[in-house]
Amino acid sequence: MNNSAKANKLVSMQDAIATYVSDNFSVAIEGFTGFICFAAGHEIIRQRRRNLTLIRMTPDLIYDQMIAAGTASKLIFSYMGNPGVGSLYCIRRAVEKAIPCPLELEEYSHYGLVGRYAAGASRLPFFALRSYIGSDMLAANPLIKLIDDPYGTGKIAVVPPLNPDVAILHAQRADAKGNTQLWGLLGMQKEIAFAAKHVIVVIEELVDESMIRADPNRTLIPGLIVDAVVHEPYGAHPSYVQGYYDRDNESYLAWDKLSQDHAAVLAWLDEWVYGLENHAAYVRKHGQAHFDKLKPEPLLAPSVDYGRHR
Amino acid sequence: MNNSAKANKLVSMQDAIATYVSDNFSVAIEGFTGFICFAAGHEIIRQRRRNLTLIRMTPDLIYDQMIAAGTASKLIFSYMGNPGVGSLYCIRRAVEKAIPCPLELEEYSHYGLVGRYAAGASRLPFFALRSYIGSDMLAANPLIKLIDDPYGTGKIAVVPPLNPDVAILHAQRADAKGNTQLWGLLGMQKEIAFAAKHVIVVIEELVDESMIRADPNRTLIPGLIVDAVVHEPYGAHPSYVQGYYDRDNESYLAWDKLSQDHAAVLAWLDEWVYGLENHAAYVRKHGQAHFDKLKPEPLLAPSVDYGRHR
Amino acid sequence: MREVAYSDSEMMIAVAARVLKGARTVFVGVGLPNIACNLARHTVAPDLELIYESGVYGARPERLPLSIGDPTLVSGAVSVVSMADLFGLYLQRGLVEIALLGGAQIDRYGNLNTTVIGDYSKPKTRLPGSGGACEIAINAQRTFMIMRLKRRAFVDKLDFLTSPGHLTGGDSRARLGLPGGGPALVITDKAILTFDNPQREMQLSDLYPGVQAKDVQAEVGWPLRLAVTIGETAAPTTEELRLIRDEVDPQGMYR
Amino acid sequence: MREVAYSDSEMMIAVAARVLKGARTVFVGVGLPNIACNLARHTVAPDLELIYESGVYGARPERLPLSIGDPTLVSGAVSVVSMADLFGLYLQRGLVEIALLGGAQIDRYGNLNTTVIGDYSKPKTRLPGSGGACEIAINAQRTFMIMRLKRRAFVDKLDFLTSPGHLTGGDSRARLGLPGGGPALVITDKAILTFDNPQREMQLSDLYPGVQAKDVQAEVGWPLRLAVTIGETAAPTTEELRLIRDEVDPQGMYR
Repeated sequence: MNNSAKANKLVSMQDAIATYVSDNFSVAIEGFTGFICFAAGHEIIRQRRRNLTLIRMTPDLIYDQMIAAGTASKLIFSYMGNPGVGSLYCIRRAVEKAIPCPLELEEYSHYGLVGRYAAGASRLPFFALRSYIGSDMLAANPLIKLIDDPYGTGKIAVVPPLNPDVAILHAQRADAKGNTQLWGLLGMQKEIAFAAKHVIVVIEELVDESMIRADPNRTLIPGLIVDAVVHEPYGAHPSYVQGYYDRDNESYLAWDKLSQDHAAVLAWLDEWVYGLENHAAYVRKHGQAHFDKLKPEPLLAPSVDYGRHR
Repeated sequence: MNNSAKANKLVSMQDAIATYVSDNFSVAIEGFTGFICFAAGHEIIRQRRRNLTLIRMTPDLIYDQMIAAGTASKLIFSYMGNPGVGSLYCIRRAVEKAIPCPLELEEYSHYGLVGRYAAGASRLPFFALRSYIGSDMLAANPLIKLIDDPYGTGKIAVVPPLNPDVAILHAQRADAKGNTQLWGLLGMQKEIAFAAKHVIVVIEELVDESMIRADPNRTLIPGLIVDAVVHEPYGAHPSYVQGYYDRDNESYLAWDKLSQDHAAVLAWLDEWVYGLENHAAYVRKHGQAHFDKLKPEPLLAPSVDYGRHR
Repeated sequence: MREVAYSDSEMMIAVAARVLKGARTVFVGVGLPNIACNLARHTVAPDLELIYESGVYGARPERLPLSIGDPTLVSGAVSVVSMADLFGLYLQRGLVEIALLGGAQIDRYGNLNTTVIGDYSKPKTRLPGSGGACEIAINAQRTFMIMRLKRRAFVDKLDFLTSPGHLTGGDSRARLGLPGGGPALVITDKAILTFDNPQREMQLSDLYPGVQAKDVQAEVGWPLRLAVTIGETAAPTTEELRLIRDEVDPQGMYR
Repeated sequence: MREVAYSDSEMMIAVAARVLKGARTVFVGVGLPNIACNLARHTVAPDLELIYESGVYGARPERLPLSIGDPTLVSGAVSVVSMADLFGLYLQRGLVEIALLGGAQIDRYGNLNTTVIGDYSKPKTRLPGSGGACEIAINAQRTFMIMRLKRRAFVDKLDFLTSPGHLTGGDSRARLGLPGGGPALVITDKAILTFDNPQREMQLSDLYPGVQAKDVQAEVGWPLRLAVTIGETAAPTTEELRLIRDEVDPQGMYR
């Protein structure tokens, strides 16, 4: 967190990835179903990182793409599916057939992985949860343990803290210091941000600090723990950002077909990742009209009064 | 939680206390420094409850008054002071001289008591925290224990869950089902609400359910766990409600002097509690002008767009 | 006796909605269970609030959600919280009355596999894994399974036990201290199966119109126990079909 | 050498502000520490963000707060979170660089008592208790104490150890695995005391203008260790006094 005091942390995605994501690092691009920063994943592919440990509750299309591109040797996860659609074929090829390279799996339930983030976020040695007892998951992952309740109610499962080298989180808005506001599904973003050694925040809108301070209860991630801010509109496409754009479901359905063939995936990566300089080029290639169709009608929350208590 | 499905839970404070607060119950009137429901505390005094276990991180003036009135035999707390002013003399008289009756103390640090609420709220057998090691608090309270981290990093303190019979929480607004929104200091209100067996919500403003649904991230307490909703404007006076009224600091300073004498306290209770039918009478006795002076200038949060995703 | 033609899916939706009668909270995934819950809100459970593991309590989606994290579940919901709070304060707290679950494999005690087919370390097919299912199965007051009857799904022995049901039967679940009540129903495309016996073993309880017990047994990989009396489930009513077709799934995504 | 008259409190405020030089985060109570932090923001620590146990990060109060839960700390803050998050994600995570603490009693190793005078079960005086102090003392990277020198406060033996300092000295704190660094400074009305020796024992480090070592010893209940060289703390500058009087405490509440 060496950058925490910098007043202006705005950098390009290229610089953020070059600075904070190195080979062999553990990397969490998080956000449940939405707020998934594809732009960051694509830049990691473009910069040809190798041997990463990828961490995500739901690997989604972005990790399917990153694993097909050969960036990763290990995956920590809790649900491996194309949400609402079907399988993640690239990850299955890596697991079942070591294509393009073997992939080690470390597996939790959702609450278990949330708990690892929460313990990491608060410097606790473990997180206790009512799960796993009676399940084969206990035997499959020796990091999940059972302990005795010291108050005598029996056994309870615990998981250890997880502190990734870097977390990459997408949000609606932040200021240049990295004070970040997010609404909609809050998922596990707060926990992973506080757990990570470095944090990159990617945003739809850059706002003045006064905008953040006008609604402090909405600030999920303080600039104190943020190293870099990347202003990258549509950076979560084809996933969604609450109030900004909807999921591009055609892309999810198309990936279900395309990803069943490794060669087709490589061709897709050539066209949409390696063949483009950055995310702005990806947006241009899709065309603005494509994104305009994904924009929901406005539905504004009523204001609240904090009061000038002086 | 037998009332959870009732669509209209609006009742008078008198009825709420008569129904949900019985002699010998454990009762938590919570809210850190603000949102302290004095109206509920006064009604409990008025209904002459006895032998209560009172639970509050910072007992504040309200528990000083309730203990002077003889409602309680035990206090669970983490900081016993008149915040920013000085001592709580009624509680000290009970502890040091058994006036008006003996008071058993059960004591934690702030994080420890928050942790008890959090464990109670999530049906966990304990809450782990980095506190107490090296402190005499461990010996003073045998419910605080040390356990070994199963991952081998050493000892860690744990506290057991706390599930009060009833929690009473003040907030800015709720609908008739008890779906409650609150902004400003979020304190421990969420945790104590989920931990309690019954919940009474007391509000400044009653709003339509559509107002709640227009900003779901702001809903701290769902009606699902609420038994009664009491619409009681200025119910937290002389503490404050963010954006609605400021702390009546004169009252806090006056109590510091008055409360040093038990007879003066009893006279105060006669005048301001026993002598009044309900909180509306208390508000009338102060006069509207008194409350108008406490109203802050508006400071409105900017809206956010949830989007109609359809 | 079919007065109006209906599909297997419509029958499953109608049955799944009926068994939610009077329920206050249901933990739900997308697809067919989601439609069943919305149908129940129109019929037998007007106060039913939908809970999603993504952090949503009391959703009022304006469209059929594409996934359990669809933004349409957020807009207009009662409360949207972090996943830590959803799992801790709602599910683990015991506030979920009924959870709807499914899986690739189920055994006679209602244990579920959503992890692998074959050996865990060298899987023949890698399935999605638990998601929230393991803790849902442990903490919900009751779980209802929705699964089509297939011999490869109703198996004598699971390849992997992801989510505990009644474990080895009898009081084995209670002895391990699992707080929720475990599996109560399996809603299939041919019959309703229950666990209402001391062994907590799956039993044929109700047959759908036109289905024979042997049709069910043919798709189950162990000798299926029979309830003392086997009822017949009523076909979807015209009102149920109208609601499914006009209100809760007008685009027919899950028919 | 006093060019401008100043009070003991103003001297303490000036000193407490100076030692926050370059700090990014400080965990603060109300009263004098709050004024010192605001002075530091105007002078030696422009990036300093104030953290309050009530759940506030980055407060910009428009008035002197009446308590650590004053609503003026909320309006205009960077972030306001639950107390569980404040204690877990900020304090216990290790994000608090400096915490300012005080107490009714302190011993030579910087251990603090804020619980009772007399016996715990039959107290002569019941004090407020820990509040957040116990976990603040354990988790903050460094703690600075602000206390007026009085013999009944600087005691040979605490009546109750509420908040751990260097415990029994030396590496006793590290051996118990406490994550924070423990007491670094005691800022008094006469002198600055430090713990910069292998025993981690309080030592006289800097005397304020016009104060002698014996004046300090007279208020300390054990033979006070002396630093190898004892410095003299500079009096408040005219600029410090102007800022205190005109900007950070115009009403003179803590002078």
